[in-house]
This record gives sequence, structure tokens and C-alpha cells, in this order.
Amino acid sequence: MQLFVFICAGLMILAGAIGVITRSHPVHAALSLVLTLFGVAVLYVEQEAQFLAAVQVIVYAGAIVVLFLFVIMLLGVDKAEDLRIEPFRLQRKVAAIVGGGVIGLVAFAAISSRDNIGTAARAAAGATNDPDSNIRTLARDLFSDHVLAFELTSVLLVIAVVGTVLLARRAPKTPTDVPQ
Amino acid sequence: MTSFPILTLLVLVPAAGALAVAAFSTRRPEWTKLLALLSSVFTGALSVWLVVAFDKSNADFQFVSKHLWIKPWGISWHLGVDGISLFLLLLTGVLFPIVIAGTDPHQNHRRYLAWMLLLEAGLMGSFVSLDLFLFFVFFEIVLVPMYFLIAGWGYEGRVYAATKFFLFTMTGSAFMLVGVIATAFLAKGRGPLTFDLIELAKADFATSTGRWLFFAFAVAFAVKVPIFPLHTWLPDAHTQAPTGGSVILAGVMLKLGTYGLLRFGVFLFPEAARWSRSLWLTLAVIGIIYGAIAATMQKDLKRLVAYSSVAHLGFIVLGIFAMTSQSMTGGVMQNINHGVSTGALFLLVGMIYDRRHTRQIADLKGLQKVAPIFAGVFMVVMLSSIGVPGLNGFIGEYLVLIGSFLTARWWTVVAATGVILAALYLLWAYQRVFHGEPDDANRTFPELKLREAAVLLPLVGVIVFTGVYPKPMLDRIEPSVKRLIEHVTEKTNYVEPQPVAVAP
Amino acid sequence: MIAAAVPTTTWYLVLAAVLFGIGTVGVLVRRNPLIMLMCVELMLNAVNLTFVAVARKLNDIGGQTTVFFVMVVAAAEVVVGLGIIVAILRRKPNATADDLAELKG
Amino acid sequence: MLDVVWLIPALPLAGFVLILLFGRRLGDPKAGYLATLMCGAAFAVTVGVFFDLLSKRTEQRSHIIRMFSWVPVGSLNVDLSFLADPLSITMCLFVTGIGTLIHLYAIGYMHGDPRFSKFFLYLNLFALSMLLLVLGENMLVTFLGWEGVGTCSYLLISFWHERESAATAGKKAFVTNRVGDWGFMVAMFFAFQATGTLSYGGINTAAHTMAQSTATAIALFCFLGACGKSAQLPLYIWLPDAMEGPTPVSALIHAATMVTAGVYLMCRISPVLGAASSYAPTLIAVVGAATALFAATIAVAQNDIKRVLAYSTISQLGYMFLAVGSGAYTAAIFHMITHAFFKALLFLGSGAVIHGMNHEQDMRRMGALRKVMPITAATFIVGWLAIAGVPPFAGFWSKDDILLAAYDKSPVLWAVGLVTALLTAYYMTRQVIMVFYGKARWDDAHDEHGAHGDFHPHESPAIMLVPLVVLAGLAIIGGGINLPFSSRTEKLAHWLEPVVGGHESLTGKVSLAVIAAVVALIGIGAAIMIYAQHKAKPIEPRVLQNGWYYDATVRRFMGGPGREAFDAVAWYDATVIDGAVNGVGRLVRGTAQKIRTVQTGNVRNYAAAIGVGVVLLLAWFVVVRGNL
Amino acid sequence: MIAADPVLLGPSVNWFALSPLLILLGAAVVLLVVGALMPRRPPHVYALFTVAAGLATMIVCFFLWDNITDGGASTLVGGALRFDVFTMFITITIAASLVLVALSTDDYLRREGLEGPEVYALYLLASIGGVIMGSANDLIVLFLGLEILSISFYVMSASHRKRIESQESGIKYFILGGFSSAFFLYGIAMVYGTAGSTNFSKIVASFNAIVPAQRHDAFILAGVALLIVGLGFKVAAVPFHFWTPDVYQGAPTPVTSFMGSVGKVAAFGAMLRVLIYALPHWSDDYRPIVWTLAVLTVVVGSTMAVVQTNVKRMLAFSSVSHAGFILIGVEAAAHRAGQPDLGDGIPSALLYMLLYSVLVVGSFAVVTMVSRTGDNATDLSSFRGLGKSHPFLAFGMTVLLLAQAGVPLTSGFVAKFGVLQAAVEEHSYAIAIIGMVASVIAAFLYLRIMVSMWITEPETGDADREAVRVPLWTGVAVALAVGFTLLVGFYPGWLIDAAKAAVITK
Repeated sequence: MQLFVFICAGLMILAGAIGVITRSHPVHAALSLVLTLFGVAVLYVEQEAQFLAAVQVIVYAGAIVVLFLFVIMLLGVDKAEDLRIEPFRLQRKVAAIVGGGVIGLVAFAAISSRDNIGTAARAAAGATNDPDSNIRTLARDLFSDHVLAFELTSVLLVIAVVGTVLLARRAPKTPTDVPQ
Repeated sequence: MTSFPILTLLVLVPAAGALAVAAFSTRRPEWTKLLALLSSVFTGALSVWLVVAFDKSNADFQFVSKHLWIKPWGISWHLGVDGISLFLLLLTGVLFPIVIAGTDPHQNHRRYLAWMLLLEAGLMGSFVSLDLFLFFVFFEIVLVPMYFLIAGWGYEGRVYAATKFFLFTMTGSAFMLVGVIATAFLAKGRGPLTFDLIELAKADFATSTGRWLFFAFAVAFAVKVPIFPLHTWLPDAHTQAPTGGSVILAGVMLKLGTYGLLRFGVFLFPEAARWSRSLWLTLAVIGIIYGAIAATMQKDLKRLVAYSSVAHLGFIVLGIFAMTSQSMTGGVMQNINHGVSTGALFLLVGMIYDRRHTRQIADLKGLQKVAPIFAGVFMVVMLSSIGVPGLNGFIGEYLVLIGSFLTARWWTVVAATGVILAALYLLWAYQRVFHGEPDDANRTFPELKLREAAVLLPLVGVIVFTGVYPKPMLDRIEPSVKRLIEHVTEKTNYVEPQPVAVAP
Repeated sequence: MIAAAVPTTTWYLVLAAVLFGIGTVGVLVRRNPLIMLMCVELMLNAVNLTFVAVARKLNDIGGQTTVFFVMVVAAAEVVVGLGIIVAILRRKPNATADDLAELKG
Repeated sequence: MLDVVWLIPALPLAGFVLILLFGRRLGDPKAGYLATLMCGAAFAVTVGVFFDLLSKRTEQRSHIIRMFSWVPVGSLNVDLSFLADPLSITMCLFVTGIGTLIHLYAIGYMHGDPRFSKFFLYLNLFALSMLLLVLGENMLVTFLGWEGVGTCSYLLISFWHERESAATAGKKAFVTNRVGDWGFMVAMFFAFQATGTLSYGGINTAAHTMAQSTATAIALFCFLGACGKSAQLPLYIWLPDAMEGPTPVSALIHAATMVTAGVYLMCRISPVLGAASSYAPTLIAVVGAATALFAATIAVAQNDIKRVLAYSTISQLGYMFLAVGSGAYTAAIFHMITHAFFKALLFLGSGAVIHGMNHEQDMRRMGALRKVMPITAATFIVGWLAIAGVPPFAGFWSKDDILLAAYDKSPVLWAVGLVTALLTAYYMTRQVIMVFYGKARWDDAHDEHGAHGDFHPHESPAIMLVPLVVLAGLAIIGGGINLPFSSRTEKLAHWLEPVVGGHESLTGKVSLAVIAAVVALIGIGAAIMIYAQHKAKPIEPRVLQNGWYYDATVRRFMGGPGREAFDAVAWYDATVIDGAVNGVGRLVRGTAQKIRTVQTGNVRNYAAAIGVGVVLLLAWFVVVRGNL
Repeated sequence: MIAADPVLLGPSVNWFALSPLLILLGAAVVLLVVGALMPRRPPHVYALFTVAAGLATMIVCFFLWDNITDGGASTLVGGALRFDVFTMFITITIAASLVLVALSTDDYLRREGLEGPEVYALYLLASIGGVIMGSANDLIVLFLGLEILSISFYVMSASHRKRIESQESGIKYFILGGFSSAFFLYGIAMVYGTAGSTNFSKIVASFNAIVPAQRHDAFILAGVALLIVGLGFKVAAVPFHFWTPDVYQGAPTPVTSFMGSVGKVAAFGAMLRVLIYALPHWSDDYRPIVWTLAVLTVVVGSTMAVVQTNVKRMLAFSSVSHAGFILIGVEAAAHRAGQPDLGDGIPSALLYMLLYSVLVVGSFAVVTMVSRTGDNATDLSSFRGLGKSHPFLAFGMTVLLLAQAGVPLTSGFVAKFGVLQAAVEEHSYAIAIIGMVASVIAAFLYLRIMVSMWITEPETGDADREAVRVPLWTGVAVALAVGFTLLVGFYPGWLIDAAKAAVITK
């Protein structure tokens, strides 16, 4: 059963990911992304991260992808990209090498040290298989050990807000860098 | 001796003068010039006083002042003077007033004078520093005023020449900086970090370490001297620099190289200096011959003098690495002599340029007929440069050669042929410029003016006096040179060869 | 029997690596800035998956907390990124990443 | 009187300084008188010193006068000090004596020259240098004078520097001399290393204890120096050109004094020469003989009045080296003295001719001048007889001395010397005939010459004639100082003995003297037959006119391959070395320009670069450092 | 259910120790609120307020510094932050840069018609991120700090609405920044996977236990690799530097100076924290990489700078080169990672950061003025004749450039000397020599700018150019930078001592 779920979710994830990088139309890409995000959410559940799975669906698949789609619609940048053309001769080869290299090396590292991963002594904050609910354990960790990080996220959000305000100001009528 | 911080003043007076000149209003250029002249004359007077007060029986550093500067790195403001540096200070002190009084920049006096004085401060500092860090600071800082003097007040190719000069020298210093630091750390052992020359000279380095460190120092000095084949910045810089810049460059700045080789190269790393002497001697001899040959074929009078410097400095390097008391004393003395005579030559060439706006030998002809006194002064200076006995150039060159002969016979024999070539290129140039019937362009060549004569007279006086009576100089130089050789003897198994004593 | 095999942490890690790799390739080959942004999201998801998987193996909630922070960061990044993209696409409609190469050399 | 030896050089120095300061104000002719006075005073002092020395016992005739410590460094301790001994005082005597005469002569000769006072300035400076040279107690002081006379020679040869040829000749003289100076310097280095001193006393004392090879080296390098200064093969080429200088200069520097400095030096270090390997003196003798013959053959075909004398000087100097090489130092000095008398006389005479001929120097445009300038002619003839070796004129005795010594050394050298004597008599006779006898050819000269207005050769003023007469007298009786009749009459030999060692035995060589005299007469007769009686065509082949093409070859080499080699070095410097420096700069910029194309501005390329970096780093860590 | 919960005990918070962060945050909030409420935009107020906040931060830091010297270092907020002299040094450096940048931004915004409090707020918030990066004791906290800094930078780079270059630079920086952040995060995940925690102290403890056995564990090494990638991107080490010239050129000039100073300081602070404090066990593995990066960075940075014609771009490449120099210091520090005596590597790098920050802000402040309205006149030719028209400004620039070239008696020399001696102390002679040779190449570039200012003859049309204005506060910023440069050049002892104090743990 676990294997089946893993394979199904894995296929979803990979299919979605490949969709993102191969679909020429941005809307299609965004929808492929949703597929991946759902797949990841499934695996979160499988790994006893129920809260994160929920957040994944709500925030990621819900809010963020919708934001993407919104921008696509808003700006009308839904022109399909011609993926047959690649202006840089080496770009795709390099991409293949980089992609293959990263996958190969990381996978190799993960496999070769499979006995060492996750064997360290557990930190005190809480366990994933805590009898308490996942949310509660998470919350306790969040507000004790990681309270500063949590506060910092607020700074991050302030920046996001200020940044969008700053960026959203209308561009002036006469750009200075365009020769008249 | 005295607690009066004369060496500190030697550095600070021109520096303060530079600041004052820079801050002075431009409305009265003559006052600016007077201010600059006063501070340089004051510095010169201090340097003269220094020579008078110098105790010639004392081979050690005198007038030492030492104050902690950068404590965490063990760096002090440590100044001192001995026979090796004494006359270089005097030379600096004397040449600057001459240059400031005798040459006029074509634009912006104020800035020119400020740079000049800053240059003087830097040079003075280089010659009195007894701390490696401090020395490096001064050694490097002089590049800046010199760069601006060449680039700002030079001739047509000035930016190229100045940049070449700056980068070339900086490359050398790059190695030296690493060498300075490495020396301090390797000598450190358990004790505190120090950059003090005297402390570091006590250290014993492993043989190969010492050689590497020596190399790092020597590259910087070799560029500065310049030793063949690192010399190509010199003709460009000399030629393109304004007259004052050329005088200082040739007269004083090149000496940083030879002085550094003595003070830091040989003194800190005697073993390495001994070990690599064949290389240096060979390069020195090549420099002597090569510089002379290259000088012969130059079409530009200033360039010719510049190449002659390559040859002359070769003698100094020969003397340093031959490592006998005669050759080293001669080398130190040649520092001064070359400074005086080549400085004077550059002044004279500058005067020719001022009059004729050309440095091309082919454009000049028959000047002796229209300006005999000018030609006469040129002749005396030229003869000094050729090394005619009775004038200063001979004494240094001769001492170098006779001393070097004891340890480096065949190098010396070849090097001595340089005196033939020196006669060849200078006399040939003299003939083309001063002899013959002047053509129309040169017929109105003005005679030496009073101000010019006043500027040249002290130099000519020094040329003759030193040639006839060098003893006062030798007496002060020799003890320090001897001490240096004793230091080498202590550190290595080197024994200064003595000539076979004649039976009484 | 395959069906009986339980996917270990390593399986998850390899899957995440593949996902990360695909995201990397996507950034390199796609020209639409929006899709490049999506590919960065793919990479971040791969990392999240790794975190969750090792957290499970470690039996440590800290990994999940981290994923939570990453999601916030991703959200903030997307907001700002889209802001910039909007600003630039208003000036240059339909510009691709390849078109934005005035600054070079 | 010995303590005032320093006055001998100091007086010309005073003259130099005074003329330097006030020369222009003194002007023509007062500056000349001042200079002459100083030189004359020096002569007077020298005479005083001479008699003082003479009054002492032989072994006490060497006196060192120390002025001040000149170059004291470590074991090298050179004083500026003078050595008054028979040799140096002898030199001083004729240097100051002849010098004074020539100064006097020059007052007349240079009259009207715009740089009159400068001429005497240089002349006094020369006298100073020459006196330092001969009086120097050590090699360095000698070298000071040595270079000083070289410099003065340069200044005086190119005195009329507007003439391109004069300027070139001066430069040539200086540079060629420098080659010799190099030898002198190296000799000093060897001497210092071997003895720790540069004083002649020390070196000569140590001569027999030093290694033979060292002694040989010192001797030969000194000889190289001497070759330069005394115009021997192969460095003689500057002397004929030096005739571009005013004639008093030729007489003083290039005949009587400076050019003999080389001989003086060799005599000075005669103990070292004695200690050297035997091939060293032989080499010197051979070079001397060869030079003598070589120069004499050239002199046969010259038409310039001064060039004949120049080659003659070279030839006579060759004699002196022949003597030195044969160990006959006294003979060398003897010939030096007599040669100074008659050659100075001949030069001054030629100067008077030139002066009278309005600066015409070509003998083919002269002739029959004895009628218009009788005194000049008479004195010149005395000089001629002296140089030709006609007894009892001075030249005969000294030349005979040398030939005897040469015969001792090797009959071949003697034969060469004899042929030279024949040629000397021949070309000098030729010169006398061409200048003073035959037809007056100066009338046709003036058309071609384009001379200014009327042209009348005239006798010189008295001030020029007095020196001529005095010198003529000396040329007649000069031989008297060393007559070979008995050891009593060999005064010079006795006088010099403490310095140059025992004199050679001359008994039983009367036959050789007779042969020499006969040979001289044959030479004279032949010349008379050819040039006066026109019984045969003159033998003046082009190869001799051009000095065996030696000078031309050297010049062609210097202007050709030599110059090309120098140019090649300059080219190498500009192209290869500087090119390498600039090349580094270009390389950096070029590389940067290439790398710059990687900076495409495209964000995907940048990402690719990061990706590549990632893979490389991962590979390093995982594969290289990991547990593979 | 809720009642059954045990009482949640949060970590104790030393509020005074956090005061630098609180001051910066508070100032940012005040600016935003007041800026939103105030309709009129009074001149100078935002800038001077930011300056005041920066100065206050510095002053507080001096007090805290004393506290640490007396009471020893500690960690804050449950081990999230490290409270030591290192932190204080970084904070002071960032605050000082903030002050200078704020001064030089004031007139710029008015000139370009971009007034508003937002940029200052972003400066302050980004500074928080920087301080967090330099003081983090936890990879996640560090990552958040990095994102705070980066996202502010993305926004600020793109904030010049009138220049398409500004937006281009923003998007480039954003895409590449996100890309490299992902790698960095992946690296964190891997370290976490093996060590079981993201907290430095726990990581070290954990590795202490496992390292002998797992000395060559590929997964953790892959994590180290990816961490280095992320940090290398931030510090602009070659080959992760490609964004630097484009972004530096495109961004508004004051923002560029902010990136060049605060961005670099924070990134290097983070790098030292991660490599030296968190991963000392792997120093033998990453040291060759740091070595290679340092060499590549100094050489490529200097070389590329030589052929540029745009001054901002030149300075961007020169900043790459300087990053290489700091990496030399890091390399020296890596020799001592994990040892009780951390040597001179960290102090030298810290000193370099501080001194370079002032230099770069000063230089870009001059560029800000010369770039004239529109922020586009940054070509080399724009500097032509500056020596004649504005001798003091040109002099100041000359000093700053000479300092960057490493000429003695300027702070740049002290900085260079510091890293070199640290390298030499660890016997890394090759890197020292390569660095010095590269600095000679770089010197050529500074000379070019100086030549343009002082020597190049004016051309026709120069007179028609807009005159360079020297506004008061920007001038003050330059003057402060120049003064500091010379002061430290002549009298550096106190700063060296301060930097050395940063590694004394007790």
C-alpha cells in the first residue's frame, strides 16, 4: 500500500514537473505545477506531516498557483513559448549535464550514505510520531525553539508588502532612459 | 645622542609643506612656490645638519627614534640613519629644492608642488625606515605622487608611461609585501610578531626559506633599480616625465632599489644573497653593457640618459653583490654620484626642451657655438657620467670595479668595458647636439640663464668636490658597509677576501 | 515481492533529487520568467520533500517546522517576484528572459 | 726644494682656475701669457727639483710627497701623492719645458681665434693632467692624469668643433683611448688584488713575489692601456685623425708628451714587466716593431703635412715600445726625449707653414717655401736631420740605442727597425722637399681653393719662431745626454738607473751604428732622387695612401655590422623585452575581452554557470572527498 | 484538550541583547507608518531618521560589546542567535554602511523623483537580515536572514521605475537569487538529515559524535557543497558572480552601494558562521574549494574589470575581486576551523569587510553624484574633467580608489595587509602572491578612473553636460568615507584589535 501510494504520488510529481518544464503555454505549466504540488502533499501525509500537507494544498496549490494564473491573465502574457528554438547552442546541453549531474550526484550521495541519514540523536523539541497531534507538536516547536525564525517570517512578509507597494507604483509617463 | 627627532622631521616637514601648498589659495602662484621652496629648503637644511652631526665613528644606526605605531601587528615608527642611507637623505634634501626652484610645470603649479613635496616626504621616509612595514608603506606611497607627476605634467605619452611605471613597480611590491609578512611570521617563532628590521636580521631562516624570501624582496627592488630585463618601464617613465619628475626619478627613486637590496636584501638574507650572487652579477653586467648599447642607439636625448641609468645602476648592483667593502662602498657612493650627475643631465635636457621644444637629437645641432657656457656645464656633467677621474662618477664606479674584482674577476673585467661604451654614447650624443655649425632653428638657442646656472652650480660643485675629495663621504659610508659585511660573515661562512698584503 | 517493499527514506530522497534536478533544468531552459519562477518552486518543493522525509527518519519535528518557514519564504518570494515581473512586463509586454539582456559584458 | 713638488702641477692648476674665472676678461693675448707663465713657472720649479735630486745620493733620489688621502676604503688606501724620482722628474722637465715653448708658440698661432682664452684653459688643464700622470705615486693618480690628458686631448682635437671632422676626430680619440683605459683599469685591479696597494713602490717591490701569471697580466693589460694612449697597433687609428686639432696641440699632446705616456707607464712598472713571462716583453717588442714599420710605410704616401708627421709619430712610438720590449728602458726614455724635441719642432714647424699658408695643409700645394719662411725652413731641416737619424743629431743616438737593444733581443726585430729607419729618412726627406724645395705650387692652389683674396705665404711672428729655434737647438744637441762612448757619457742611463734598473752594455756595436747611419743616408738619397731630381716615379700606392685600409675597415665595421648589432640590441629592447611587457598587458585585456563574451547578459546563461559550478562542487565533495 | 496541554515555555529572551535588531525593526515600522500617514514629504527627514537609527544601533552595539567582553559570549532566543563580538562587529559594520548609504540616498531619490519612505524602510529591514545572517546560530535562522536581505535587494534593485535597466537587474537578481537559494536550502536539508538539527551547536555536537566513522559521508559533503554554492552566490565568488556586474550596474546607485557593503558583509558573515563555526569538521574538504574560489575570484574579478568602460561595472568587478580577497581571509580561517585558537583569518576577513564597506559606499556615493539625473551617466567619460570642476570630490574619489588599489596609508592597504598576513600565517603563500598580482591588474582600473578625472583632456560638448551637483548629505557621506579611509590608513591599531577580539571566545 505504502509503495503504491509512493509510486502514484511520485508519478504525479514527476509528470507535473516535466509538464512545467515542457509545456509551452504558461497556463498549462501552472496547472502542471499544481499536479506536482498535490503529489508532494500526498507524500507529506505519507510522512506524517499532515499539517504541512494541508498548508501545501491551501497555500501552495491554492494561493500561489492562483497568483501565477492571475498574473498570466492580468498581463496577457499567455503567449506560448516556442520551445523548439534555443538561441544558445550549448544551453540545453549544459542544462542536461547540470540536471543529470545534480540528480546523479545527489542520488548517489543519498544512496551511498543511506545508513547515516537520520541516525543522529533526535533534538528535544518533539517527535514526528508524537502521540500528540502533528499540529500541536509543530506549534510547540515553532514557538519555542524556532520562535525567532517565526518572528523573522513576519519581517519577510513586511518586506513583501512594502516591496509590492514600491513596485506597484505607476511608472512615470516619461522614462528617462528611453531617448526621445 | 640627541632626542631631537630630526628624522621624523625630515619626513614630516615636506609632508606638512605638501598639505600647506595644497591648501594654499591659487591666486598667488609665486607665494605657493615660495612656500614649497621654503619647506624643501628647510628639509634640505635639516639633511645637511644631519650629515654634519653624524658621528662617523659609529657604524650603527644613529638618531634613532622608535614609537609603537600599530600595536597588534608589532609595527613601530622606527627610524634611523647610518652611512648607507645618510647621503641618500642628503641627496634627497638637496635635489628637491633644486628641482622646485629650477623647473616650472606647464600648468597648475600648486598641485605639482604639493605632489613634489609629498614625494619628498615619501622618499625621506623610505630611506630612514627601520621597520619593514614602515618601509613598505613609504616605498609604495611614493608611487602615487610620481604617478600623478608623470601623468599630469608629462609629455605626449605620459599616461601610458605613468601607468606602466605604476603597475610595473606595484607588481614588484606585490611580491615584496608577501615577503615582508612571511619574513615577520617565519622569524616570529614563539616571540611576539615584529616587523623591526634589526630584530628580524637576528633571525635565522632555513636555507630554502631564506632564498624564497630574498627572492620576494629582490624582485621588487630589481624592478625599481631596474635590473635587466625588468627595466622597460624606465625609459618610458623618464622620457615622459616632466623635467623635475625625471630628476627625482633618476636621482633618488631608483636608489630605492639599490638601497633596498643592501638594507633589506643582503642584510636580512645574507645566505640567499650569497647563493644567488652569480645571477645578480650576471644581470648587472648585462645591464651595464646592454643599457649602454641601447643608449647608443636612442634618438631621443632623454631616452638616452634613461638608458644610461640602466647601465650605471648595473655598476651599483655589481658592487652590492660582489660584497667587498670597496665594492659596496663604491655602490653606495655611486648611488649619490649617479643621482647628482644624472639629475643634472636631466635638468640640462629639460632646459634644452624648454628652449627648443624637442628632445630629438636630430633636431639639435651646434649648440656649443651659440651657448658655450651651457655646453661647458653639460660637458662637465657628461664627463662625470662617463666616469672621468677627478669627477665624482669615477670614484664610485672605480671602487665598485676594484672591489668586485676581488670576488668576481671576470664579471668585473666585462663590466669595465662599460666605461668604453659610456664614452661612446655620451660623446656621440654630445657631438650631434653641441658640435657642428648650428642650423637656423638652433642659431637662436639662448645661453644659460642666471637662475638655471644657480640651480646647476651646486650640482657641478658636488661633482667636482666629490671627485677630488671623496674622503668625507667614504669615511661615513665605510663603517656601515663594513658592519653589513660583518653581519654577512656572522650569518654565513663568507669571509671578505683581502688582497695579498704587500710586505712592508 | 515488490508490493511488500516499503519505500524507505532513500526512495524519497532520490525522488526529491529528481524533482530538484528537473526544476534546475527548467530554470536553465525556459525563457518565460513566470515559468522560471515556477521551476524555482519545483526546486523548493523538492527540498521540502527532503526535509519531511529526513524529519520522519530522524523522528524530529524540526524538519517540518523548517518546511513551514520555507513555504512562507516561497510565498514572499513569489509575491515580490511577480511584482517585479509585472512591473517589467508592463514596460515590455511579452518579454522573455532572453530579451532582458541589456546589461552585459 | 723637493717638498714643493706639488707646486709643479699646482701652477698649471692655478692657471686653469684663473683662466676659467677671468679668461674672457683677460682675452687675447693676456690669457695666453698667463698660461705660459704658469707653465714656465712649473718648469722652473721642476728644474729646481731636478737639481735637488741630482744633489742627492743615488739611492735617495726617490721622494714621495703625500697630499691627502684620496680614496681610502678598507684595504684600499689610495693617497693623492706625488713621486719625485729621476724618471718622473725627467718627464716633468721636458713636459714643462716643451710645454712652455709650445704655450708660447700658441700665443702667436692662436692669435685672433674667437676662443683664444679657452684654448689656453684647456692647455693648462692638459699640463696639469700630464704632470699628475708623470708625478703620480700610484697607479690611480697616474690614471687620473691619464684620463685627464685623454679628456684634454678630446677637447683640444675638437677645438674647432664646428668642423664635423674635428668633432668626430675628438670623439674617436677619446673612445679609442678608453679601450686602452679599460686595460689600464684591469691592470690596476690585478695589481691591487696581488699586492693590496696601487703605489708603484709597493707593486714593484712585490713584483718578484707575485705569481708570474699575475705579473704577466698586469704587464699586458698595462700595455693595452699604453697601446691606446701611445697609438700602437691596433689602437693607433685615432692619432692621424687627431691632426684636426690646432697644430700646437698636435705638437704638445700628439707628439711630445701625451702619446709618450704609454712608454712612461711601461718604464714605471718595469720590474713587473721583468717578472712577467718572457712572451710579454717579446709581444711588446713585436707590436712596437710592427707599428713602427707599419706606420712608416703609410707615412711614405701621405700628402697632408701633419698626417705625415702623425704617422711618423706612431712609427717613432713603435721604436720606443721596441725598446721597452727589448728591456732597454733607458733607450726608450732617451728616444722619448729626443723625439719630443725634434717631433715638437717638426710639428711647430709645420704649424708655422700652415699658419703662413693660411691653413693649407696639402703638401702638393706647397713647395719652395724656404724662400718665404727661412727660419721655419732652417729649423724644420734640423728636425728632419734629427729624425732621419743623421749623426750627430739627437735622433741618431737614441735610435741607435734602440736598434742595438733590438739586435740584442732578436736580429729580426733589428732588421725591422732598420727598414723603418730607412723609410723614416725617406719620407721625411720627401716632406722637406715637397714643402720647402722645388716649385712653388701655392699659386695654382688659390684658384681651386677659392681662397679669399691675395694669398701670400709669410713667415710667422717672432713669438712662434723663438720656440722653433730653441727646439732646433735641442734637436741638435739633445743626443748629448746619453752618448754611448763610455759609461761616463751615458748620463741618462745612470740617472735613471734607480728606477728602470741597470743599463745595457753597448760595447762592440759600432758596426751596427754605422749601418744605421748608412741606411739613413740611403733613405735620404732615394727621396732626393725621386722628389727633387725626379729620377723615378714616386712610390705612393693607394693602399699606403689609405693606410693599408685599416682605418677604413674599422670604420666600415663600426658603421656596418657594429652599428647593426647595436641597432639589433635596441630593436630587441623595444620589441622583445618591452614587447613582452606590453604583451602581458595585451594578454590580460585580450583574455578579459574573451571572457567578457561569457557575460552575455542572459540570465539563463548565468544560471547555467551556477549550475556548472554546482555540479563541479558536488563532484569534488561527493566523488573526490566522499566515500567512493 | 487544550487545558491538558503542558504550559508552553518559550525561550528566555534577553531583550537588551536583541536591541540592535529591535531598533532597526522599530525604525522601519515607524517609517512605514509615519510615511503612510504624512501627506507631505519633508526633505531629509526619512534619511536622517534612518541615519539616527543606524547610529543608535551602533551606539547600542558598543555597550553590548562591553557586556560581552565582561560577561562572555552567549546565545540568544533559544540558541537561534549567537551573541558575541563577531556579531557586534558585523552589526556595527552594517549599521555604519547603513548610515552612509542613507546619507547618499537622500538627494538621489529627490533627483530621480522617487521620494518615499519605502526605500529607507527596506534598507532597515535588509539590515536586519544582514545582522541575522552574521549572528545566526541556526541554519534556518540564517536562511531566513538571507531571504530577508535578498528579497529586499530584489525589490530595491528594481525600484527605479524610470530605468528599464533597474528592472532588468531586479529580475535577473531575483531569478538567480531564488535559484541559488534553492541550492542553499537543499544543502541545509542535507546537513539536517545527517546532523539531526539545524542549530550550529547541535550540529557540531552531533558531528563530534559521528565524524570519525563518517568522515567521508557523501550526503553531508553534498550538503556542504550546496551550502558553499548558496554562500558563494551571495558573496559573488566566481563562477557564481555573473549577476554582480549586471545588477550593480542596473540597480539605483545608492542601492548598489548598499548591496556592495551590507550585502557583502552579511554574506561573508554567514559564510564564516557556516563554514568555521558550524562545519569545522569538514574544513579539510572545503578548504581547497575556498582556495580555488578565492583565486578564481580575485583573478577574474580584476581581469574583467580592466576592460570595462562603465564605472559602475568596473566597481562591480572590482567588488568581485575584493570578495576574492576576503575569501583569502576565509581560507586562512579555514585552516584553524575547530581549533581553540582561530587565528587571524576571521579577524582579517572582518576587518576587510568593514573597511571595504566604507570604501565602496564612498565610491558609489561619488558615482551617485556624477551619474546625474537619470542615473545613467556612469560611463568613464562622465568622469572627465571632474578634477577641474570638482577638485575636492575628485580628490575624495582618488583616495577611495587608491585605497581600493591597496596603496599604503589608506584603509585598503590595512585590509589587504590583514588578509595577506592571515594567509601567510597559515603558509598559504601561493594564494597571497596570486592575490597581490591580481591586485596589480585591478590597480590598472583604478588608474583609468583617476586618469579620466584628472588628466583626460576635455572634449567638445563637455560643457553642455549637466553639471555635477554635490548635495550636502551625499557630500558628508563621501567626506566621512574618505576621512575614515585615511584615519584607518594612518592609525589602524584600534580597529585591528577590535577585529581580533571577534574570535576571542570566552
